[in-house]
Amino acid sequence: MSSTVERIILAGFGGQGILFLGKVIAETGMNSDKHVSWIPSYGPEMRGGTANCSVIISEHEIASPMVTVPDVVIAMNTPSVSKFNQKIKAGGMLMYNSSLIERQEFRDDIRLVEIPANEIAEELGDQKVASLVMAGAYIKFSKLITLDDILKTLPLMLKGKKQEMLDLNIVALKKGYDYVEEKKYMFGRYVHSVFKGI
Amino acid sequence: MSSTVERIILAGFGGQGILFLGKVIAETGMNSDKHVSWIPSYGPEMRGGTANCSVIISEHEIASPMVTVPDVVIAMNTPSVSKFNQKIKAGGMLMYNSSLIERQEFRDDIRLVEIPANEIAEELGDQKVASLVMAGAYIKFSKLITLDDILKTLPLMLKGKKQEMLDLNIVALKKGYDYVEEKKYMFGRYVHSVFKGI
Amino acid sequence: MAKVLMKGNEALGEAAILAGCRYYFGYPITPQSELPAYLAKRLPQVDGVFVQAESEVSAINMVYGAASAGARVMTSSSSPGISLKQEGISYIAGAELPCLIVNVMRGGPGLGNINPSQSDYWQATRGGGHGDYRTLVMAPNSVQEMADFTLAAFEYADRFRNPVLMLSDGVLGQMMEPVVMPAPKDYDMDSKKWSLGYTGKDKTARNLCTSIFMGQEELEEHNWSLYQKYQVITDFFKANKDLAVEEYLCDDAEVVLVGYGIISRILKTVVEKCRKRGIKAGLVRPKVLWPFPSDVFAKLADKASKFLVVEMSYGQMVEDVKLAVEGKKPVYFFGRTGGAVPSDFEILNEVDKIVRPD
Amino acid sequence: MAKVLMKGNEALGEAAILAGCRYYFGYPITPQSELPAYLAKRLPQVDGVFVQAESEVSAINMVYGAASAGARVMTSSSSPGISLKQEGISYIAGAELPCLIVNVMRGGPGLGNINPSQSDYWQATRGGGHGDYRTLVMAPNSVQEMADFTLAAFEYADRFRNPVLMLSDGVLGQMMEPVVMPAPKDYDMDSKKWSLGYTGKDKTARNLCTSIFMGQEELEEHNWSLYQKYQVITDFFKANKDLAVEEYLCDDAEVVLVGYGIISRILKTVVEKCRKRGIKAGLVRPKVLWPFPSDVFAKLADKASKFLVVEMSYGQMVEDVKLAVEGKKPVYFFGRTGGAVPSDFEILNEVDKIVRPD
Amino acid sequence: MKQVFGKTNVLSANPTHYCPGCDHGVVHRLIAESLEELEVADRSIGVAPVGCSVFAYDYFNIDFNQAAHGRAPAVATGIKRTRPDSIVFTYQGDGDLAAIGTAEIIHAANRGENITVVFINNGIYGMTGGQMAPTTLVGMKTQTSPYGRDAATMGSPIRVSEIIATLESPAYVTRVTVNNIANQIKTKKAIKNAFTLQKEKKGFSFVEIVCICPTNWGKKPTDAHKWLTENMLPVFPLGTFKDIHGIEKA
Amino acid sequence: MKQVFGKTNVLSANPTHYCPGCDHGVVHRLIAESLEELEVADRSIGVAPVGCSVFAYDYFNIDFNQAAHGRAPAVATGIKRTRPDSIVFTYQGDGDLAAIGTAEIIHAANRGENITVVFINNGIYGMTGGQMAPTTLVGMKTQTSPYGRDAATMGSPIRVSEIIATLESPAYVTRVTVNNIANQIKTKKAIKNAFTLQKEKKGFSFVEIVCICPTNWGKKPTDAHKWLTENMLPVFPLGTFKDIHGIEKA
Amino acid sequence: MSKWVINESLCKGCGICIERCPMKILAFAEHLTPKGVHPSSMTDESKCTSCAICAKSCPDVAIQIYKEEK
Amino acid sequence: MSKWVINESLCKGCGICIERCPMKILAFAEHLTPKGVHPSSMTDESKCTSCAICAKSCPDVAIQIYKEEK
Ligand SMILES: Cc1ncc(C[n+]2csc(CCOP(=O)(O)OP(=O)(O)O)c2C)c(N)n1
Ligand SMILES: Cc1ncc(C[n+]2csc(CCOP(=O)(O)OP(=O)(O)O)c2C)c(N)n1
Ligand code: SF4
Ligand code: SF4
Ligand code: SF4
Ligand code: SF4
Ligand code: SF4
Ligand code: SF4
Ligand SMILES: [Mg+2]
Ligand SMILES: [Mg+2]
Repeated sequence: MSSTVERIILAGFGGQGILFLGKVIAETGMNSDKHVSWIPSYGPEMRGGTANCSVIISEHEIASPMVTVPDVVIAMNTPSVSKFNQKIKAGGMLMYNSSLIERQEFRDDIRLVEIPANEIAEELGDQKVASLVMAGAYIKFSKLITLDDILKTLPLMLKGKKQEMLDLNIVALKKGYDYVEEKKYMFGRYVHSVFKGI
Repeated sequence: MSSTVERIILAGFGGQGILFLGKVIAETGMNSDKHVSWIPSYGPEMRGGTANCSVIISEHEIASPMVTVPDVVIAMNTPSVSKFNQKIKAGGMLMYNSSLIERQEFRDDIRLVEIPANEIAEELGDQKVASLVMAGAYIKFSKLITLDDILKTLPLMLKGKKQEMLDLNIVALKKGYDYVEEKKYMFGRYVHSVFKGI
Repeated sequence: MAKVLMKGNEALGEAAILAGCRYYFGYPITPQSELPAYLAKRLPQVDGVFVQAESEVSAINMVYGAASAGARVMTSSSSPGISLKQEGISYIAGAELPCLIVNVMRGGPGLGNINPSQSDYWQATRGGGHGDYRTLVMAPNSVQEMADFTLAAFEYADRFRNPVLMLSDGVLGQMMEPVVMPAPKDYDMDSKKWSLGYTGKDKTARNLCTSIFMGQEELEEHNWSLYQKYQVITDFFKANKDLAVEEYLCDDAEVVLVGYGIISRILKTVVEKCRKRGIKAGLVRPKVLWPFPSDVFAKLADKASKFLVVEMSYGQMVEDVKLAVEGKKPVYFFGRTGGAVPSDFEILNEVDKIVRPD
Repeated sequence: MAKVLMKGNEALGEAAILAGCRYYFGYPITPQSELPAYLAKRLPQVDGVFVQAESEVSAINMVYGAASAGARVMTSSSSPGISLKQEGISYIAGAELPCLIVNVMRGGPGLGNINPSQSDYWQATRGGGHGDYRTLVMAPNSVQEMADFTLAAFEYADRFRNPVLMLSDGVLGQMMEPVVMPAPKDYDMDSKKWSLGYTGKDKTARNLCTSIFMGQEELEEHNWSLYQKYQVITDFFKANKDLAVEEYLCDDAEVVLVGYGIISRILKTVVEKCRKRGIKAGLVRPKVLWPFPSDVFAKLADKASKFLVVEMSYGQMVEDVKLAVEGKKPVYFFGRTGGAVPSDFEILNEVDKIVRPD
Repeated sequence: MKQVFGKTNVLSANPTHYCPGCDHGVVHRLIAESLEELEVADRSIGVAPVGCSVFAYDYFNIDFNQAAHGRAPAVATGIKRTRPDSIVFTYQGDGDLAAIGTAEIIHAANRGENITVVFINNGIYGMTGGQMAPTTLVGMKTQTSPYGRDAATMGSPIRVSEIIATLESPAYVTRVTVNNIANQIKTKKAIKNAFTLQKEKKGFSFVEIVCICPTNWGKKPTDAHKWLTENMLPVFPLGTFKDIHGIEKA
Repeated sequence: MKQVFGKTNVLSANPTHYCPGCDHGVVHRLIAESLEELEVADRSIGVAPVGCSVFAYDYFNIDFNQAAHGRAPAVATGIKRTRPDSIVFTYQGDGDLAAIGTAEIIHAANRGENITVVFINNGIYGMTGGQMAPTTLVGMKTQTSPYGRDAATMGSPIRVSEIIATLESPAYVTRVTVNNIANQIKTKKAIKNAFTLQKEKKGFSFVEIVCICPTNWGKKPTDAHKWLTENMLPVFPLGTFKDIHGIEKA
Repeated sequence: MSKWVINESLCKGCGICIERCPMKILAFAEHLTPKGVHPSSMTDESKCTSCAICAKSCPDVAIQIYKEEK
Repeated sequence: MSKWVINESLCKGCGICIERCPMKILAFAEHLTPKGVHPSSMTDESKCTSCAICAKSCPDVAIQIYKEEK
């Protein structure tokens, strides 16, 4: 990822909190004095179907907020992978929810990050925080926002919600963040072969 | 009047049969193999207010059917005179219903023809045929249609109406035609002075 | 057939019947009310259907329904009523249904008045409704053409599966001229295999009429196919110039007068008067307003030195002339509004100003 | 004020309140529904009125009523709903009432889809309704501008007694960006002496709101005064170029990219990429679509060698650019439809084709 | 000598453009007198429709809005919401209110807008020259029902008051006529009731007035009133369909 | 083994886009079965509205027209007048039919068009994400009534069947629901009655079905049916409001 | 001063006042107004009761009624 | 062959059939369908009366019912 701009597409089922996840990242960017934009998919496919959004965080003013060639795709379900896999910038990253997405022949010119988000969330007792797990994992790679930044923003976004709720979200975030650390072997520019090798 | 085209404006109160009068002239022209057009005033002023229509009879194809400078104005009431008097072509003709229109200072460069149409019609027992009286008078001056022509057309237009009705119309027509003959002194290019002298 | 003296509105109505149109849906409005009144009388005589809708919105949607079911169908209105039909027209264009929509233009904006006007040119040619679509727009200039163009309109509508808009005005609707009715056409509803309720024996799949294309690719493909069709229509009229445009004394014209509808009749008189005065004037009269006969103007722009566009508006078609002339020659404009039909004298005056600008 | 991350639709709603607008009448439609939803929440908090009308037709006529009574008032919709408002818009323009009409454009024609689109440009700028009238049309390109332009729109509307149309699209309505809310304006309904129900002490005669001018002279006079007003508006934006247009790297540009709304953002990226590749590209972005900043183009046509207009349609604004350029330089076009927002790559490709036509 | 009858100042001096004998004139006067008697004329705003009464604004000395065809109730909603202390009324014909404006009247009534609607039911489109209205009687010949209104394909007369009365919000719904002096007095009362309710912010009031259109019925005014009595009233029975505040008894 | 229940062929094989538990699916099936049982499917034409059922054409194996929002009754009029031997029905939501399409439904009913209208009253705008409909209950919170529907400014739920029943032409007007199997059977009967009348050219039939919108009500489907029973039915009483040919007794 | 005063320029000659006058003392005048109308006219004012039925019947508010003060 | 046949790809997991089955023999399955739904499943077909209430309740016509022929 460039150190001045990050273009992200986040995608999943309608109920997986994709749009909120995008907002958390964008809002964090904004609070860290970055330029940000967030564009949702909207319309009937949201009901039952898939949802996605595009987020940009940038050091500079954002000319086009449209993300056609994402640096990062965060995929929460299988259809999202098929939809966006080919669009990722060469050298970019696909971060996917391995709880719902099977390993397959991904591209070999991108970085792959596998996060069992639903399983981690389920461990925490609430499937709904799977998206926060992904957010945490993403932070690990971001050059523009930090775990600290997001920890400052989240409470602002959940104002009015119960404290437990906030706590749970924070735990999920950290779990995701830490998961990446643990699974160091997942890094590497071309991990495709790694999969094959496993 | 030119011998190849006659541009007429007919005007009066809503109920005076102005539009029908125009149609009789136009239809007669058509049946005599002339080119014709008929354009009514339309709209709310028709109710209670005044009605008028423009008729052209021509030996040649009619380019513009609009009559801005009429050769002839047939005026059935006073407002019609004020509205159209000034528009008549120099050397043109104002034929007016002297039963309802008082003699006044008309223009001195047009021919004036005074027809007591309502009185003649009333003599015939029906005010409604005043317009036919005017039609008859007009024919006298037309270079393009004749009394015979109109006598052929009228029955076609009143098809389905009672015979008495048709007869009455024809009588009115003839009365108008003849009236012009009788009142020979009314002719002359500039009759304004004649009026003054009377 | 014999000549009959008829109002433009009525001639159009009779011609619609001759064209095989048996369905009329409309709502009263001056100055076109003679048309529905005429058809209310005539249609039942030929087993046709006349429905006075509760509104213009409803009327255009009845047309949408009838057209989808294969009918030769029409509606008519005047300016404010046509504005109300815009959503429906966009649907009809989107679903590629043939029909005839008549606008007997009156003065606007708002309630305005009921006098003749030409201020709905943009609405007609640019699509007053939403989305990338086009209606074929015809502009008769006589009662005879009110009839003739109507037959052609139904043919075009079916041929291109596209709504056709007849852009008339208060004068043309209300005036009477002798008209020779064109020969009647046969029309068989089941000639449209795609129509709902199609009863032909060869019906296989079910038929569908829609303008929704939810996916981006789907809608883009649809938009593209519409666009291609509009090119086909444009090419058709380019190839059949006589159907699209009337040129009068243009060959040696220095100043070309441009006008459509009733104005073109006046311009003809003006041209004649100009010629008498030694001014080499010509006339281009688009009979079809969309697709606009741009190539005729493009060609003339190399010969003629000046253009004068006359409209009953403050200038709408003049943009199409300018687009066609591409700055090669000056394009002047003269317009009157509120129901004033400019006289030949006024226009002559404008020509004078242009030709002798001193 | 602090930055807030907000949707374009919501930013527009909040800005309307800051502009002193307390009256909203509308009907739900995607992709603008967040705007009424936002105002349904917010207006009651500031003693404002939110009414969900039974239809778009009704909504625009409620606006007509409220505006005639002196309100700062708005409505919003998306393409098909805007088509339904055309009669009402024509009335509002005819009666010279100020108001804000928002169109968050989606794909058409017909029901089309709910994706972003720019295919209502003609409808917006030429008047989709009947008659000679104009709406002032503004085209924001960011969430910040959705807010800023709204305040300006209400000012223009009142200043010129004319409806203002905000031409947005699905992306601008749905996207979130940080926005700094502009400072609130005071608004006093009784500042409009002409308003119905005016309660100022200096009220003398009774007030009237109408668009009917039955006589020919009357209506022509009215049309003329409207026409004059449109000249005033045009001159205003000519004199205040910065309000009407954004120019970017045009001074030495060989190829000038032209686009409005969200497209202009992409074009900026394209210009930057072009410059990196050594192509001298520039950008003209009209912020006001009517009156169109023609003089800017006319001037550039003497310098730049080529224009490329990009729209989410098959070409509408391109006509205005051509009219302005007057054939002096070639004007190219690239468009996508159905909801496809053309990417910088595609456009770059088009630029390449134009710049290196071999 | 004392004047026992003269023109109220709420009516302007302009002669109307209505046809001889047309009921529009009488109803105008009753409205003007009511506004005067209730002392609200200076804060009244009328909404004129498209129809013969399109120029109503010329005949009243009060603020007026001229609305698009059928949309007067929406326009009145906009005005009343903006100027809640005004007395706002629409004046609409049967083409305007019962055809193109069906949705607007029903929903304004249903929202319970605090406005008054005066509905002139003359069974025809007067202004445009006599086309069929939703309230045209079965069998009646008009420009667009030249063989008579056929119930099977064109439907039967719509009774708007009865429809409005099915809604919960309206405060007052009544049908009256001005075919004679006795009924004219009742009509005046109904109009005054309606404005009184509005003045007291008690909700939506609707006064349907069965009227003549001598011109398009092709009848002399005096015959038209007779025809109305014999033919219209059986189809449009007079009476009050809703009066939730009991103003008629008050 | 004998099949006692399977999918009728009048329904297509496409999975619907409706939310889990949405009543639209059940009503689709009842219509399809009725057309099949009456042997008219091959000459049936449906008119889909704008609303959640905008894609209805994907779910029926019959000719279909997708109409503009609210205009289905006008579109159906055009179709039926053109193809009088077809069986034409509209399928409309409460936003579509009772708000924007108020004029169209009332006048199609009043003309007595020989069509069938299936009216899905779920008290909300489903498709656009839960805005207030004319039939939304008082107090109900929606996207556009975030503080609950306030009867004083937003009006009370409109009862369309009762309005339609005031007209003379309609042959059959009934309100049913599918909140349980017993009521589903009655609904099927009502739909079949409606189509039977149309088949026999006996005029306009109107079947209002009180339905759930679990998604926008924010309720589980099973809870939604309970809520409907307890809250919607008291406001929208089930029953037949008009049956001029006595088909229910036949 | 008269009990019955008509503004002839407002009268459209509809005849309603004539028909409704309980005393049957109104009739169309012989003369025409500039609008071409035979206006309503009083034939016998002595019989007039100042009941104002005629005036209230007039759609054009052309008639004013006065009563002797007691 | 079963009396109770479900097309899982149609099931949206709304639970209506489960609630309405008079025998209370339907329940959500453990597994997820590709749509991410726990489909309805039969727990004890022997108790099934083939009454078809479940099938008729299903908005997605996901269930077919068979009955033993006598
Ligand atoms: C949108 C629109 N449609 C149609 C018209 C034409 N129009 C004017 S008045 C009118 C009907 C008048 O009838 P009604 O409302 O009954 O009033 P009346 O004249 O009988 O008093 C119509 C259809 C119009 N001006 N605008
Ligand atoms: C002219 C127009 N206005 C608004 C819309 C947006 N719209 C789509 S569906 C809908 C309402 C749907 O509600 P309803 O009719 O109750 O159907 P449901 O979705 O509840 O089944 C609206 C307002 C549109 N497509 N067209
Ligand atoms: S046309 Fe009828 S309603 Fe209109 S003014 Fe004349 S009589 Fe009255
Ligand atoms: S939104 Fe409501 S009505 Fe629409 S499909 Fe979902 S549950 Fe059904
Ligand atoms: S006041 Fe009464 S009595 Fe006198 S003229 Fe009038 S109606 Fe007749
Ligand atoms: S009622 Fe009025 S208008 Fe009619 S005749 Fe009597 S005075 Fe004249
Ligand atoms: S058929 Fe009857 S018993 Fe069997 S599962 Fe379905 S509802 Fe239960
Ligand atoms: S009713 Fe149908 S969709 Fe719902 S759970 Fe049962 S089988 Fe699945
Ligand atoms: Mg009427
Ligand atoms: Mg609904």
